Amino acid sequence: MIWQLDLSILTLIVICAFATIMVKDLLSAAIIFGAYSFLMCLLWTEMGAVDVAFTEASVGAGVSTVLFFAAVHQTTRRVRTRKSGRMLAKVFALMAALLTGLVLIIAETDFPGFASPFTPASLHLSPYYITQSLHDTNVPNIVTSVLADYRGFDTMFETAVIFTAGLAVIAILRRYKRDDRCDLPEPYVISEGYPDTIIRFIARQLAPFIQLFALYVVAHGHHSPGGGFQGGVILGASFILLAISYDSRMIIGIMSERLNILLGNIGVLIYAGIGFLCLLLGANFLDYSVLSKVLPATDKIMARSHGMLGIEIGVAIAVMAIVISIYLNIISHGKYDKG
Amino acid sequence: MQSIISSYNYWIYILLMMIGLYAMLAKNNLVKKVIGMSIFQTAIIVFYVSTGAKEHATIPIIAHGHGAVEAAVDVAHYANPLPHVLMLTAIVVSVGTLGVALAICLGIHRRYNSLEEDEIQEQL
Amino acid sequence: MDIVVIVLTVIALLFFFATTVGLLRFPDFYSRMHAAGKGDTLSSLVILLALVLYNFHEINLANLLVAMKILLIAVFIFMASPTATHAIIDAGYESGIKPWAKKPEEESP
Amino acid sequence: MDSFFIGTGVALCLLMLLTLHRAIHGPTAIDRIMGVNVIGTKTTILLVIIGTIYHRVDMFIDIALAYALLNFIVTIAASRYFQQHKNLNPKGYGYRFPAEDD
Repeated sequence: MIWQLDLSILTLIVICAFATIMVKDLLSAAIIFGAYSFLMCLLWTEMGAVDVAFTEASVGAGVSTVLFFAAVHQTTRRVRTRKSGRMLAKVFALMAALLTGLVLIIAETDFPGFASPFTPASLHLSPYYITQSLHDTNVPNIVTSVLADYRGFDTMFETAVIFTAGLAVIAILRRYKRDDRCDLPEPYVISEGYPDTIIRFIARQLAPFIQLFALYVVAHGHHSPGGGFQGGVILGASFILLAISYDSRMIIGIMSERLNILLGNIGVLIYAGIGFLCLLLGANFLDYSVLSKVLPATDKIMARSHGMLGIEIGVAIAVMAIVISIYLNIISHGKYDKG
Repeated sequence: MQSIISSYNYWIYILLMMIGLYAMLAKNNLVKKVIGMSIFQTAIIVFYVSTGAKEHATIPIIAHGHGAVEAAVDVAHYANPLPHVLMLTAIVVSVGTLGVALAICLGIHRRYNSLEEDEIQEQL
Repeated sequence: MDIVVIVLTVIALLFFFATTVGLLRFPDFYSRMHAAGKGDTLSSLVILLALVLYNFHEINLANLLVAMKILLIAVFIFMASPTATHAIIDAGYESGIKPWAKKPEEESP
Repeated sequence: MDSFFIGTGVALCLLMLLTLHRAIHGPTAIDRIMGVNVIGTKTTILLVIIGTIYHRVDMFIDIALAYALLNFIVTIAASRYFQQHKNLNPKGYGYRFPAEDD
């Protein structure tokens, strides 16, 4: 950690957060929230959390800000300002926030100092991970080995949570009938595509590079920051770029709804399937070392490394499918026709 | 100066948490509430990652780790990887929750043609 | 070599500063975009060049890979930044923002 | 040399603060998009600089590369959705709405 950068970035973050809350226009709030997520990524890089920063970079720049734009585009930009009323609610909320802050400030005096190497959080479990990860699994990136091996159960159910979120979005928004009883409000016409040759050309040229880079991130996650989550989000973002610069019908042509849901299922099933394979071979669930019986020319340590790669691929497929599905549902208001 | 550095991260996380909580409680607009929820989430992530930072430590990727190098690894030399793992999945899950929250906002807007809380309550 | 790195970085910081001043001081959207689009791209390229030189202090394969990747970033910035500028300008023009004129009574209805 | 790069990083943060003024105060939404685009470019640079300070650029360069690719998406999305909102506010002023009259 570099304390000079730490102080300046944190100050910028607070300013951004205030502005996001105070601005009187939803599109502007979404834009400033994008800047907020950029600064968050910087903060985590500066504190040494490169994998978290990578996730924030791909999520904040590729997906969450775009989801905000899409939602604001589908509804309305306006925030109604009232001269009177709601004063009581505001005072109450301010009191609640201040009270929470007060309690936390009192608790903060008992915290160990920031960046101290002797905090309780880094004394009990993490020394084992740091010293034994390379020895146990032959993976230099400790975050990947903890994520996919030592805490494999946790990550499996996180993937399941993302899959459930995709299903929930489909259940809320998707409309199969052509004329629904709640039709879209009149002035918000869903447009068709972005009629600009330059942007289309550059997006078409950049998309394959982004996809190739995403595959590199998935495959090289053992040795550098990256892994299944980041690679999956970047893959999804490349499709979102095409959907923005052309039309979402083009993406629906490539990744139809059926294929999307199938891929999401397949991703989670790859993860669980590797776990069950370990179970069949006579070890615990997600204990990859036993995979050396089926994989040719691997010892027990390399088998753990390869097992991690397998589940990272599953995670990447699931995350990509769910990100694309959420975006398409929000941008076309659940109709899957255009947008 | 030293005391400021050693607790500035915690102050900022408390401040961000207060901002997020205020937005979730006081704002009338549903999308603003969702933004407040996101800020609240990031505040918690800031706290977790701050507990994992170590002075004079590098990133939790073992240097020159290609191949089975059996060199001794010094614990104080690498940042704590455990909070990073927990927060990495939390960020990706936050995209899922954000998608669901925005989908609910869209559904409400489709039904009531408004995103303002009090107007929706009048129509109920 | 360090001298070259320092000189290039200071030049890039000057360009960044000029960009920021232009962004803050210019009167209307189009001229601000003019400052942001050009100055930002140029200064990013210069500072990335400085970082390539700094990281390439000894010639081996790993350093070569790092230098290649930084140059790849420069290429992507060179492709993406003007396109983004074009997209923003296009959106502003289509949405009917009037260019700034010296006589204010002509531009404001 | 490290302290020089730390100084560069802090200077870039200060410039970001000035740019943030444009991003927050508008006056139109399109000005904000421009400010955020500039902040995104500076973020890419700062990521490489932080990697240089840590002496492990090979680990940080992937994040910067992802940023250089993905920062583009935000700008394109914002300008597209802004452009197609013009029916709502023909002047493009997303900052001060006229009084509500419904």
